Amino acid sequence: MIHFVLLISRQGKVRLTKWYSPYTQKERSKVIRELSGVILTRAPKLCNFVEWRGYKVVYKRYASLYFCMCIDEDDNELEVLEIIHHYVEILDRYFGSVCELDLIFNFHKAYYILDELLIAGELQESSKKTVARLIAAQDSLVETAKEEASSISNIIAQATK
Amino acid sequence: MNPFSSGTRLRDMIRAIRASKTAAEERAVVRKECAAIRAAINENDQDYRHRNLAKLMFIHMLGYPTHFGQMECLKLIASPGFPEKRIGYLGLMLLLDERQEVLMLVTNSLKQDLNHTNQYIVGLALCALGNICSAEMARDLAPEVERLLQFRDPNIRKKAALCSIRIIKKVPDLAENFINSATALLREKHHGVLITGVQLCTDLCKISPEALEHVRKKCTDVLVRTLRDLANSPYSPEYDIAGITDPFLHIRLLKLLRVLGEGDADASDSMNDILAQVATKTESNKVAGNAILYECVQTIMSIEDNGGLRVLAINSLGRFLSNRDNNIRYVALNMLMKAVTADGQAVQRHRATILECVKDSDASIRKRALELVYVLVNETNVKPLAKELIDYLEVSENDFRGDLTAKICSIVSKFSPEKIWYIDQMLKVLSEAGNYVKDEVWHALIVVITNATELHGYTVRALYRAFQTSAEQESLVRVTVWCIGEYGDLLVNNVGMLDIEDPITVTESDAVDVLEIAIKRHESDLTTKAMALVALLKLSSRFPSCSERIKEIIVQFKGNLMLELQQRAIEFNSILAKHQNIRSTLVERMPVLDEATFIGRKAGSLPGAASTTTMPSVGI
Amino acid sequence: MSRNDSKYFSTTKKGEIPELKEELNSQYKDKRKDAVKKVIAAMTVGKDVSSLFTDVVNCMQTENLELKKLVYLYLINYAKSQPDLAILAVNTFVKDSQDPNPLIRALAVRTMGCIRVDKITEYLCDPLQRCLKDDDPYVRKTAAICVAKLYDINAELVEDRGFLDSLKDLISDNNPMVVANAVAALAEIQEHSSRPIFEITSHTLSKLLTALNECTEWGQVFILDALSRYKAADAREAENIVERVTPRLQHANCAVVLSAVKMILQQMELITSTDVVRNLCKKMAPPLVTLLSAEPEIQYVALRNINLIVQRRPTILAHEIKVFFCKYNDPIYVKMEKLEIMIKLASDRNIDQVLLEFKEYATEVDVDFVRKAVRAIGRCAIKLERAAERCISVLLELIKIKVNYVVQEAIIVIKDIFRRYPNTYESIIATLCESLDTLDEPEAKACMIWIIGEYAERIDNADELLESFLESFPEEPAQVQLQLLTATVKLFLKKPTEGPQQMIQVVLNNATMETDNPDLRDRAYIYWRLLSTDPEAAKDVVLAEKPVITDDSNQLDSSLLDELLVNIATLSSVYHKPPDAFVTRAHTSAQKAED
Amino acid sequence: MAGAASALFLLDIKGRVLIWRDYRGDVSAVEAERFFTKLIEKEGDPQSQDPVVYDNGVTYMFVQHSNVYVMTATRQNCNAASLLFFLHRVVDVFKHYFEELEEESLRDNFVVVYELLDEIMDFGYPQYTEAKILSEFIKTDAYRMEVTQRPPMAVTNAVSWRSEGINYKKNEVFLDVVESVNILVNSNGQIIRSDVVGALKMRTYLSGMPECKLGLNDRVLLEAQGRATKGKAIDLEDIKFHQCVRLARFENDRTISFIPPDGSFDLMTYRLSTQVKPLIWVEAQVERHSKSRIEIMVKARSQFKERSTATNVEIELPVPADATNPNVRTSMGSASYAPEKDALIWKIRSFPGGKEYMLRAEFRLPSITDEEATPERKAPIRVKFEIPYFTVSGIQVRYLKIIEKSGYQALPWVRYITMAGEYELRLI
Repeated sequence: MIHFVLLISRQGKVRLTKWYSPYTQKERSKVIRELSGVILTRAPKLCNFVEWRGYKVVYKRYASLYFCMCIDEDDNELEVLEIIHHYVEILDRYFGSVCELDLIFNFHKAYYILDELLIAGELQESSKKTVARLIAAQDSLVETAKEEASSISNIIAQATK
Repeated sequence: MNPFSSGTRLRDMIRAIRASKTAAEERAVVRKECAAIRAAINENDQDYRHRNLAKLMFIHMLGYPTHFGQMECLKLIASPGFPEKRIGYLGLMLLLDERQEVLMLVTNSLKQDLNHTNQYIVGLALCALGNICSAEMARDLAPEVERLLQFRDPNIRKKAALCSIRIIKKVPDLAENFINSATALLREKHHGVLITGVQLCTDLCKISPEALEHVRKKCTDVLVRTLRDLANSPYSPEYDIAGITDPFLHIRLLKLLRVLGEGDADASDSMNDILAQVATKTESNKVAGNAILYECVQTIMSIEDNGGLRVLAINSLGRFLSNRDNNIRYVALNMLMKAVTADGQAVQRHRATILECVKDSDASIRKRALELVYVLVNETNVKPLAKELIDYLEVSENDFRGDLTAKICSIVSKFSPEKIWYIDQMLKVLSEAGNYVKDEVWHALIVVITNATELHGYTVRALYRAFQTSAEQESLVRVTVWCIGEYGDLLVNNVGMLDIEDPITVTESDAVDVLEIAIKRHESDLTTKAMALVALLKLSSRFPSCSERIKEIIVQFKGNLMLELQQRAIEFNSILAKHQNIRSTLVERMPVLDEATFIGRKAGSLPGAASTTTMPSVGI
Repeated sequence: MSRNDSKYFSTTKKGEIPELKEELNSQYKDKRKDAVKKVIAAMTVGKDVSSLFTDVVNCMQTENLELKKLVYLYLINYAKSQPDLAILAVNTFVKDSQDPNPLIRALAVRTMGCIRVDKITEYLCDPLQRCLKDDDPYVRKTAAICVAKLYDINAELVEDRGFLDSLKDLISDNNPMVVANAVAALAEIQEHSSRPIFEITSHTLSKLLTALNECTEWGQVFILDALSRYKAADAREAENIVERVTPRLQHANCAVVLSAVKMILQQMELITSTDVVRNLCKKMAPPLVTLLSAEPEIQYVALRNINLIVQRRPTILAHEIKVFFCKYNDPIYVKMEKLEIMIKLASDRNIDQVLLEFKEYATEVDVDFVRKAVRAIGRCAIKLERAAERCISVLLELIKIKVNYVVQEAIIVIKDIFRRYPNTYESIIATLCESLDTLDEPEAKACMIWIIGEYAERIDNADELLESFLESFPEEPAQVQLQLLTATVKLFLKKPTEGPQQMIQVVLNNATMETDNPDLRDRAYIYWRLLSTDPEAAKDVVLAEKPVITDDSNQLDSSLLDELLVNIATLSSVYHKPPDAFVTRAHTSAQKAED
Repeated sequence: MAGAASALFLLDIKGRVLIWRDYRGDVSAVEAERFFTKLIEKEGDPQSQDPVVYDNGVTYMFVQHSNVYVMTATRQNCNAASLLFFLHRVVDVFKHYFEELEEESLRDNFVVVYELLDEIMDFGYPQYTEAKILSEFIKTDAYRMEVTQRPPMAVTNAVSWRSEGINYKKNEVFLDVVESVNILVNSNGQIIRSDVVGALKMRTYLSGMPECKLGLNDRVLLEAQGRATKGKAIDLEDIKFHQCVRLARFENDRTISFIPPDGSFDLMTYRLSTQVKPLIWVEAQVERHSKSRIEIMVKARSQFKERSTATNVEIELPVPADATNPNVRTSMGSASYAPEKDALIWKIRSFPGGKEYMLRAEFRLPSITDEEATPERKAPIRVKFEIPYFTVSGIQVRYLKIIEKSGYQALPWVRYITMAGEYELRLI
């Protein structure tokens, strides 16, 4: 099971955190501090796994961003690397050549996508296409609602002119 | 009029935060923003609720308190529209977790949304429930989720499946209720449903023996068939990763098969063929393929024995180990660890390579390899392996030394062919990394020393020498101090010389010097000093010539602030001053703790020694 | 990972090195300069540009000072990895060391000294010899330091080529900066040599004292530090020296002030006139106090030093305790040190105010600080007999708030108070016993157990209380086990009834058979033998009267204090440890010789 | 006791090396960086960490400025005071050069940074930190090396802080006497600390090498000269001089004589620890009406003579971090909520002596409390103010003589002002 997902920039800034197991706020920041200390300082050619407090953290660097997932000791590390990559590819497709700034200013979208990929720390969908389709459908629901709202307010505005 | 109501846009806030140069600057921006949000909340501002929550999520991610915004999530969830609910649920999952009381307030909304006509809203509710529900909520909402396992849309079914996992983990009693609907998912074609269904069944089997039995009986064949179809499936662009169709599904199927095969020969038998196929046919030059192989090997090693398959598996691990990719090597070490119990001999063949991994530049690999070496050591190979590890100790990084010394000591004590070798190795470790050695280790060493009567002289002399060069290693100092106290007489008279030893000249006063240094050194800790006091008492009896000097040293500690030192000094001083007649009785050689019985008792195999004690009882 | 992941989130540049190589060999000056800048930029961000060595060195012969400096910088960085190529630079170095521009002469010799490559070092000797006698003081001051560099690389060479004498000559240089750097270099060389190289005679002393008035603030520090090793012949000379140094107390640079304080304290040891001493103490107090308005980092060093100074000369700051009261914005490390000094300066006169402060601190939020404040109250009780009662009542007030760590900290100090004032405050034991089951720290537990054993005869249910710990005996840390052992023995000796007898049997068994801790076993066997051979003697031994403890918890032992006072302002005084406890590289060249 | 730094590091906020200079080759950047990032990570807030730390044979000392750490490493028994003070001077030098010392300015100017690191320290010994003089021969301009640079005389001169040949059309000196009142009042309303720190801040625009002599109403001096001192003279307790002042001369006959640097500098600072009556007294009463509503009532009183007036008075009143919507009324001035300081800030533009003003504020707290919140620190009330034309000590500049061989007349201008320094009143 994936206990949490972290996205940390090379500068140590947190870009996304998702906790599937309960951690207090204090523990969370301690975890982040500890792990960014370990992971950010690891040399490039080393393996993508660190053992940590009886768990394993699988991480992968994409340019300036580190994607990290904490899993149980007997989970399949190699598969988790694939899951990370799966997520990255979906992000890339969604944002169209994704960059760190996309994830900063549209952090909520990164979360929405993650929620279509993982629930309860387990993989939900192996088709990138399906994820993309589900996100698109929900985005358009939001768009429609917005348009309706603005047309209503337009109507009101017109009426009260 | 509230001065903050003009709220900035989310984007602008993020910009302002990013523009901060220091933590203090960032804190100031965030606090101002939070104050504005509190004001808006207080005014029940609906237009910007959505935006304010988004801001709070960002702020929360940076680690600032956002408790005052929790109720906003609930309000958004309770509103009718999808956009509000979407952000509301996201906020709920980020700002709250299962332990907050506030969470209970959302149960009703969740229940309504699970029954909503809009399937996306149902999806949101399932996702939130699956990610953060508490046991109480799990109980309340389990029937809804179970029902949704049969929902018309597969995307809801898969969410419900994962949500069920959370529910049965929180409340294992509920597992039974899910067995039937869960196994039904195994016959689906939709990959998402299949993946989540297999996962749900795996977790069910782990939690409930009943489920395990059921799935094993009813589903093994289906699963084998599904895996075979998958492994032989033609190229399918939607699920293809590096030429393999849906490795995620592969892996989950293999995992469930492992659970089913473990301890059941029939089930194991029925999956042999497909495992063999996966193990031989899977492409191994990409991560995805290796991930499958890795999982497959694990399954082969875990299910009931089939000689041929195991050989196949261990061979592929050998290939893994010689791979240049560190990830693959790491995983191989991990697997070899599991293979040791199944086939130790086969793993021994890779010993040299594994030993090299202990010295790898990658801490993760080092750690794995060390664990593995540890289980590979036996009576025949302990000498060369211990030497390698001790040699490496000198150049190893400080961070690694704690682990390394613990393992070396454990190996050495477990398999040492003779005591003198054990003692020699331990002295090397203590002199090199005595500050990293844990208490159990030097305690155990003293037990061994005391049991080796013929080596007492040899040991105390070796320690005396080691102390001259490595007096900064605390645990070495302690062992030295203890042995000099106990065997000081053997030290000064070169008693029990071994052929391999050079005689040394140590006077009684030299021996007392060691204790005095140990007790007066600024760096010595309380234990070392306290031990030195006892050793001094012993020597005052063994070396009458130094008795006066020792008394003077002891007296200095009578007013010591440390309780333990003061108490000892007072007692010992009183013995030396007023009860000379019993002194030698008090400090005669200490009864030896019998190694075998003590270790046995520690492991719990022997009953307590209270009744078998040979000591005098307190006769009063 | 054969897939090309770099396509995500990234912008990569390729072929940087070949491109730079081309630019470095450009025919245009400006382009070459830009290229060297780029090389240095790459070096700065940690890229390996050592492969461009020859190309960069080729740019060295230039009139352009900025470019020259950059090339030199490059050389300092990479010469070690390319010693054979580094030789290429020697000619230019030697030439530059004779340049008409003093800036370039100094630069050349300064840089050569930084290149720790033997071959280069050989070529350094002649230019260095010349520069030590240069007309320009800027070059001489640089050369002076360079002798120390050379000594660090090759001590023998320095001695053989007579650099030490040239360096000593510079002490009489007419330029104060040159004098100061020569002093720094000599002091360092002396440190690493067993032979007397830099001995301060009364003649050099007066030269240095003169230079002191004129050189830069940093130079003043070198000189004062070197002079603090000087042993004056008699009280008179000491007074004279002090008189020349006291004006430094008025310097705005706090390092100058602290070094001056160090010197004065050293000389004061010789001064016999109490008037003079008193007067000096009076003079030193204000500058020491003023150090507390410096930046927090400086305050920290000052406080660590003041801690030492008041141990030797308690009167200096006796009336200044208020300046050590903590301010809201003081960093925690400053607050912790201030507390230490407040304890040292607490007296019957100011204790009420001090207690109010401690009480305030004990309700703060920083756990370590709160603990220290609680402990401080106890330590004041131990120190000031007449105030003990007031201190203890404050402790009791704090215990009543029932914050777990406050209670535990209080118990730890109260056991010392009991030992300091026997038979005075034992009435509070009952209150302490109330919190027995909340103790979870070994030290507090051990102390509480000790209290129960020590006062077993006054605690009605002492046996019950101790018994409650026995079950977990095997799991307790050694510290607690040892106290339990002793306390049970005491209980048994005081109340030799059936209950305690059973308890002692259990404890002795546990401490001998069920543990492999040799120290615990020794303790137990000695008790066991004692009890079974001669119970009367046992009483006499175990319950022997204790001396009342004194308040030296805070005092360093006097030989260590002496050593630390010589080292005022240095790291040794910050760590409160002698230099050899942490200095790890005293003798590079000596070591090399051994290897 | 000899000892010098092994290297000097400029690190970013996460502890990674931006630029460093290796002076001795015995501490590597990797080693230092690894240690320091660990330290930051462990402590979370490095400001709570001792500024002198030992690790594995190396001592690290550091100061923080903006988003940069300036750090030295050493393996020897260095002069810690000197090196830490030096680090602060390094910050000053960089600030002089780049306006702001921050990560970006270091990156943008790395060439100059390297040049400076080469000049201000040699082999780990601090050498020269007069920014103004340094900038005469280490320049940031693009065209800087057109003329061959030489070391300015000042670098090695006894007068190391001033270059020759300075010329002004109009020769002027501005002298500000600034006194800061520091006060600490405990929660019982007792004044537990109070002192005054004064500074003579000078700005000189003088040609050539002017000799200056400053006369104060210093009791020691006036008594030595046998003048009547009644009422006018003052006792200056601890005087610190800028390095330009001849200390030995002052020790001899209390004359303050010097050749000033060009531009602005602090000529001297002094301290007075006599108890002063708090110039502005503040009392606050806090009432919790329910779990979610709090009221504070504050009284502020000026306790100086009526003919003086405090200006720009700012009273900072601490409020809980999650307070909402403070509702404030004041009898004078205006108050605003400053969430970035967790405080309510009451500003009174002009506060004449002998007056009393009131403030009453009410605010709400959220219904959901932060379960994990650590208890909040008890912040004190803090006060800022300025009182022009007034000094607590009564210090007076009797004369400032300027003599230069060219014989020009220079005009000295003197101003006096008192302001709040660390002015804290602890709340109950």
